[in-house]
Amino acid sequence: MSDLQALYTAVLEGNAPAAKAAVQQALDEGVNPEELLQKYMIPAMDEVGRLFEANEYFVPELLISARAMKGALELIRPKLVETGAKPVGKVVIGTVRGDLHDIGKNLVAAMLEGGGFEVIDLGVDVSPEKFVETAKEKGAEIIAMSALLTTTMPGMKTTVEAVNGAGLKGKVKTMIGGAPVTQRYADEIGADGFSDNASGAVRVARELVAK
Amino acid sequence: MSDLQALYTAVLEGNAPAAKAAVQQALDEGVNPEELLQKYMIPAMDEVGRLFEANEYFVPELLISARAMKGALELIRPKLVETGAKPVGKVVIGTVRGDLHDIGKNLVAAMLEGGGFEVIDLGVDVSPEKFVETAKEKGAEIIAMSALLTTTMPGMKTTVEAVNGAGLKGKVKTMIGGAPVTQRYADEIGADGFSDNASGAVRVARELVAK
Amino acid sequence: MSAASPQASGTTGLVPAIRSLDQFIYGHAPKPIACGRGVVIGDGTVVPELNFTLPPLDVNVDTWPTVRAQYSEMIEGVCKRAVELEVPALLVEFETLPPMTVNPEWGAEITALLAETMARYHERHGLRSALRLTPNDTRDHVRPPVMRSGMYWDGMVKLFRMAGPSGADLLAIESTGGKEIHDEGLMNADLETMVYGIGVLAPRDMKFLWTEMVAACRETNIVPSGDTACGFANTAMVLAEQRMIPRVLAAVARVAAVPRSLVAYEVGAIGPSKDCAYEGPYMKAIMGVPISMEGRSAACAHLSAVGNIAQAVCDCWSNESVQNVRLLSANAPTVSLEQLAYDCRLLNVAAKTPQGATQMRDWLTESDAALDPQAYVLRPDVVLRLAAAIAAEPTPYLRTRRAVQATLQDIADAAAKNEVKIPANETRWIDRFRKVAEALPEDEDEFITEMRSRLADAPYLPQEYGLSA
Amino acid sequence: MSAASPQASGTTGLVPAIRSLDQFIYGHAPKPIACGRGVVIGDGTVVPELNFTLPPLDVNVDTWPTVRAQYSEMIEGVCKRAVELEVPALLVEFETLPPMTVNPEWGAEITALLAETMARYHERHGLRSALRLTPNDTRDHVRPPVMRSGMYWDGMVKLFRMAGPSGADLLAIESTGGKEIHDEGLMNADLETMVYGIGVLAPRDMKFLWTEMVAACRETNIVPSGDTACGFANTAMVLAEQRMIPRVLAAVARVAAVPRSLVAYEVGAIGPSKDCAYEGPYMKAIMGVPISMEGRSAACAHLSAVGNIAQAVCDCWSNESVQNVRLLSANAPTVSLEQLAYDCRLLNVAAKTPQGATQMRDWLTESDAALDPQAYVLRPDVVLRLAAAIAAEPTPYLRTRRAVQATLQDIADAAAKNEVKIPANETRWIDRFRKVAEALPEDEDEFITEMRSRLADAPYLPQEYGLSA
Ligand SMILES: [Zn+2]
Ligand SMILES: [Zn+2]
Ligand SMILES: [Zn+2]
Repeated sequence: MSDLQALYTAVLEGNAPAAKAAVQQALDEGVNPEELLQKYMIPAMDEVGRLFEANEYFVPELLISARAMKGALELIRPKLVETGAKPVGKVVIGTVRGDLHDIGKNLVAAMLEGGGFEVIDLGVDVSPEKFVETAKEKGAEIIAMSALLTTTMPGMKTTVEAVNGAGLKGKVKTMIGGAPVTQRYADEIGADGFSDNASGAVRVARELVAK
Repeated sequence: MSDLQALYTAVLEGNAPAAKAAVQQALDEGVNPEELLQKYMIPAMDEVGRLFEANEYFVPELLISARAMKGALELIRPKLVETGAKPVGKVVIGTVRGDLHDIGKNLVAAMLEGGGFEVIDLGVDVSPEKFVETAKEKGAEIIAMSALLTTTMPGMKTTVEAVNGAGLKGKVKTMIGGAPVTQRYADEIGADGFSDNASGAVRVARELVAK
Repeated sequence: MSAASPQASGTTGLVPAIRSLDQFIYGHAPKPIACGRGVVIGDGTVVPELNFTLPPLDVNVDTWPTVRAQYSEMIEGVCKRAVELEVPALLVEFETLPPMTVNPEWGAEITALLAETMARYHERHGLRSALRLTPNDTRDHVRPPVMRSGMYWDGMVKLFRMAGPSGADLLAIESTGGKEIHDEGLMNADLETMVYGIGVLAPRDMKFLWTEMVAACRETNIVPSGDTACGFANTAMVLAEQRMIPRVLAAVARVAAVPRSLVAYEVGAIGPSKDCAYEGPYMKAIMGVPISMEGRSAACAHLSAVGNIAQAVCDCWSNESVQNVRLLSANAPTVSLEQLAYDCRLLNVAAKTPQGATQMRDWLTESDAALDPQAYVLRPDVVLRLAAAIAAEPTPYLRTRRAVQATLQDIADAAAKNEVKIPANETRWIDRFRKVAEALPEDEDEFITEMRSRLADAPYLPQEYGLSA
Repeated sequence: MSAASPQASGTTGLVPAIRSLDQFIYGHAPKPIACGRGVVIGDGTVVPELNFTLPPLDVNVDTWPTVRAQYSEMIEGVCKRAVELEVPALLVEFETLPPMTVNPEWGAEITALLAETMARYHERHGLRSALRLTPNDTRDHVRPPVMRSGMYWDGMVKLFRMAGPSGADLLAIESTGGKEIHDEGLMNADLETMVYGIGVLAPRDMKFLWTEMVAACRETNIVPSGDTACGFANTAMVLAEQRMIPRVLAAVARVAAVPRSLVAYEVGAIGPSKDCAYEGPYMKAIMGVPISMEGRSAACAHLSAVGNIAQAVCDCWSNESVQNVRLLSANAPTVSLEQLAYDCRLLNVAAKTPQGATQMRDWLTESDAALDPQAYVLRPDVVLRLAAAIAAEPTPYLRTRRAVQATLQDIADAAAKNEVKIPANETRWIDRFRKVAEALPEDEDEFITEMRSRLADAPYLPQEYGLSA
């Protein structure tokens, strides 16, 4: 019988090979993939997020855990589909038009992947049209936008308007973040979600998908 | 023959009794009141404004000149009416709603009076309705608003809207000033004039009346 | 003597608490104050005092949730950064907006919100802090102002009493009694009228108001801190900065405010004085109370000619006020906190030796003192000299008269010795002012009679100052 | 040696220009610079450097009149206040926005607008001033960045040549070559990747870029000033401030940036260094050039852990950048100017005696040095020690390797002696980093080969750095 606690620990410590091995063994032994995900892997990532928010983990540690999680998820995802379990969700992510900062955006993308989301990363300097088209084309539930400049923040508003203009209001949720962005700004432009840090962004994305 | 240069000097130096005496003598001698005003009194006030802007005069000196001017004007005004000369103009002035600062407003009021305007001072904390009603009732050409707080500046916008809403656009001109107010803000809210100092305000008011 | 004469200390002069320059340094006051969660002021460490206010936003029932959210964002940002920068202690000033004094429940609600956040940061992160509540003086919302009754006064009194129970640790005010007359004097550079406003009317109002405030603080066990002649001397400072009135007049207005602000301490306030009370060094010298000051790091609120010298003998160091606007790095209150924290660090490091503190004080002084008469009158040695002269007089009026006379004399002497630069367009004013100052009568009743007749039409109510109607 | 190795100084080490702590003080640099309208930098007086930028506003043909009006408002406000505060001289930095580099005519137009206003204030009010133009490095507007050709590069080169004729007195840049790799390293706390980005790629780009910039400056008779590792070390600083990466890593990133930023001076730049280059003290120590620094009065742009210590050996003192938003007192650029003016006054007053300058420097240092490793590596004695070690190496790569090794060693020693506080959650990282640092090969080619294979999929183009494609 496989030691599932080892899976939890492997994700928590960012040990990708160990995480994969633990998942593979469990699957081979017929453990329910949904159980692996909900009882071990997601709780491990939640703990990683907690450690980060408590200032014990730094971003590099977040990232290696997210990578271990991602690797393990790749093994599980086909099985989940077989059992008819609903996938966590799809996110189109990018830094808004005119803005070339990508560190924060990359971090959120990695964390979302670690959180089980399928992530389509459009890079930097992304136009509102590009966000909307891609979300449509890929059937994404969420558009996640980043901006590091107060001068480029209006691109978030324009994108939210483009989502609504395309008749996708409520179908495609928008979430925003970045140094100058605040919850107040999110409310003002009608964005559905906001987070001021990467591990919080995963929580927000989950809530948006659950709505 | 009266020495009209003495009238100029009396206004410039803020010598109210001398200014009145010079005007009275000139009127008694049949000098055209329009000439007194245009050739001596207004140029004297212009020079006062110049000295202020060149940092040679301070506000107290502006005020005593304005008072000398006002006294002299009281003697001239009836004669001007007789000759059918157009009065300089009427201004309704006040500090906007929620704002209790009156120093700047009082100064502009005094300067406008010195500049020959008839001034109706509504005091501080003046509502948009009060500005518009008074301007209608008194047939004023200008509403002049002051605000010292960024929090009360929106009262200027509301008043401009109230003027337009009352169908007075173009008939009653609006002008604004006060520490946080800028030309950009004036443009933004559609105010007709702006000045960042009291002697400039007289110039602006003259231009607005001339339009 | 007028029956309504307000001095608490009777009819004799005061002996200044600080008489030697060696003892006149920042961080140390003869009468330190302990308050809030572990804060001590004036006992060796300069403490940052942070003040913030709303961005342009109407305060009403509809916007109330936004108002709360704004204050919440501000206090969280400030406390978080204060912990990160390891400030020795944090003083926060909450100055209400007029609707929060007219409806004192609103003022109390924000006070509680701030106090709860500060208590949480103390508990979790050990952040020492104290909250100073400064209700507005709303009595001039009617014109002419009604000082001793009516809905505005009632709202203020109610908030004084709610301060402590809501979580405030100190109570302060920027009171305005006499300002309506002083304003007239300032605009006309009419020194007599200014003296009547600040030396006759204002002290009477201070005595009335502060007796009430001290009682409220004693009942609710909080610190009656101090007042400021902001509406008088800072109005003058701003007008001088805009070149509307002579700088010399603003310097005189500052020192003339001293007797008026002293009244609060005479009837029981114990400090720290209000940040924007640049007359603070005089309060410290005469009464020994710790003082809060503001200067270069309050440029967000006022430009000034005393950016460094204002710091020379401070005990708290403040940003005066900043709106919650977003700057490139963070919200403006957090930015201010950071600047104050570094300013205080530098002062406190230098003060590890007594020679270090006096050296730093002297550099801060030399930086500004010779460039502007308003800076000159904050020079610590000048403060001690003028403070002694003022304190020697027995009543607020006589102190004000003496303040005006002595300041003009001192500035004229300093200008002659090139110790302070007087702009060319101001020299003629000094003589004019001196003539008026020297002619002020010694007898207060005589002065009152004269001024009441001169100002018969002025927009004020003498009976609101305890004078006959 | 790699054929593409970029050092200009050949294969030998450098002898630092400053080797004694007594000579390492603010306001004085071994090689002062005269520029603009009567400005001298590094010859005894610290000068304020003011930078400003637009509030949120699209820059395009339609908004161009507003853009011009904004800059006009900013420069007028700043010059007016500089005159009022009698600053000894004013340095203004104009950092273009990307559309103004892509369309260099726009950048030149604003440059001319600023220069004309500054010239007018010089003429009418005697305000000494110089204008520093900092075009953006727009080469990363395509990903992966194209460094040596294409429309972005062409726009930059054109603006370099238009700077002087438009009225700029100095040319600077915040160049980004190698940042795309360094970012990856930072996020993963991967020191090897960071060293490859900043120690191998960046110096090659610096040599290419600065050779071009120096030529442009010589042709147009303006000062080639300096560069900053902002995109590297300040990114690290901000991430550390947000607790995303260890502070120790940010400290290492700072010192590791030194060899890269040195390249500009080796190929002909003469300073002052850029304000946000906190590696400036190392430039001053090694090359003797004057430096611009920013700290507490740049809190509007960055929160930081080096608010006071950053000032310890500065020659210009800057606000980094502030948007033209309205504060209670004035527009934010005017507020910044006021704060810088008072900061500089204090430094310059203290420096009237040599002992005063070292005393003030030491207080500024002591204020921050022990609280954060990023502050520690700016301690003047630490700077001199590490600078000597770095300069002794012959090539940028070897200097970077040495910088990383020596900094980690020094921080570990200092932590052991309680000279610097390392947060508990970071101690485990020091050992991890030291292992990686010690394993860096001495042979640059060997390192390049290893890293190219490790980073085969990374988003950068080796040939854009003179490496084989
Ligand atoms: Zn105040
Ligand atoms: Zn205040
Ligand atoms: Zn930078």
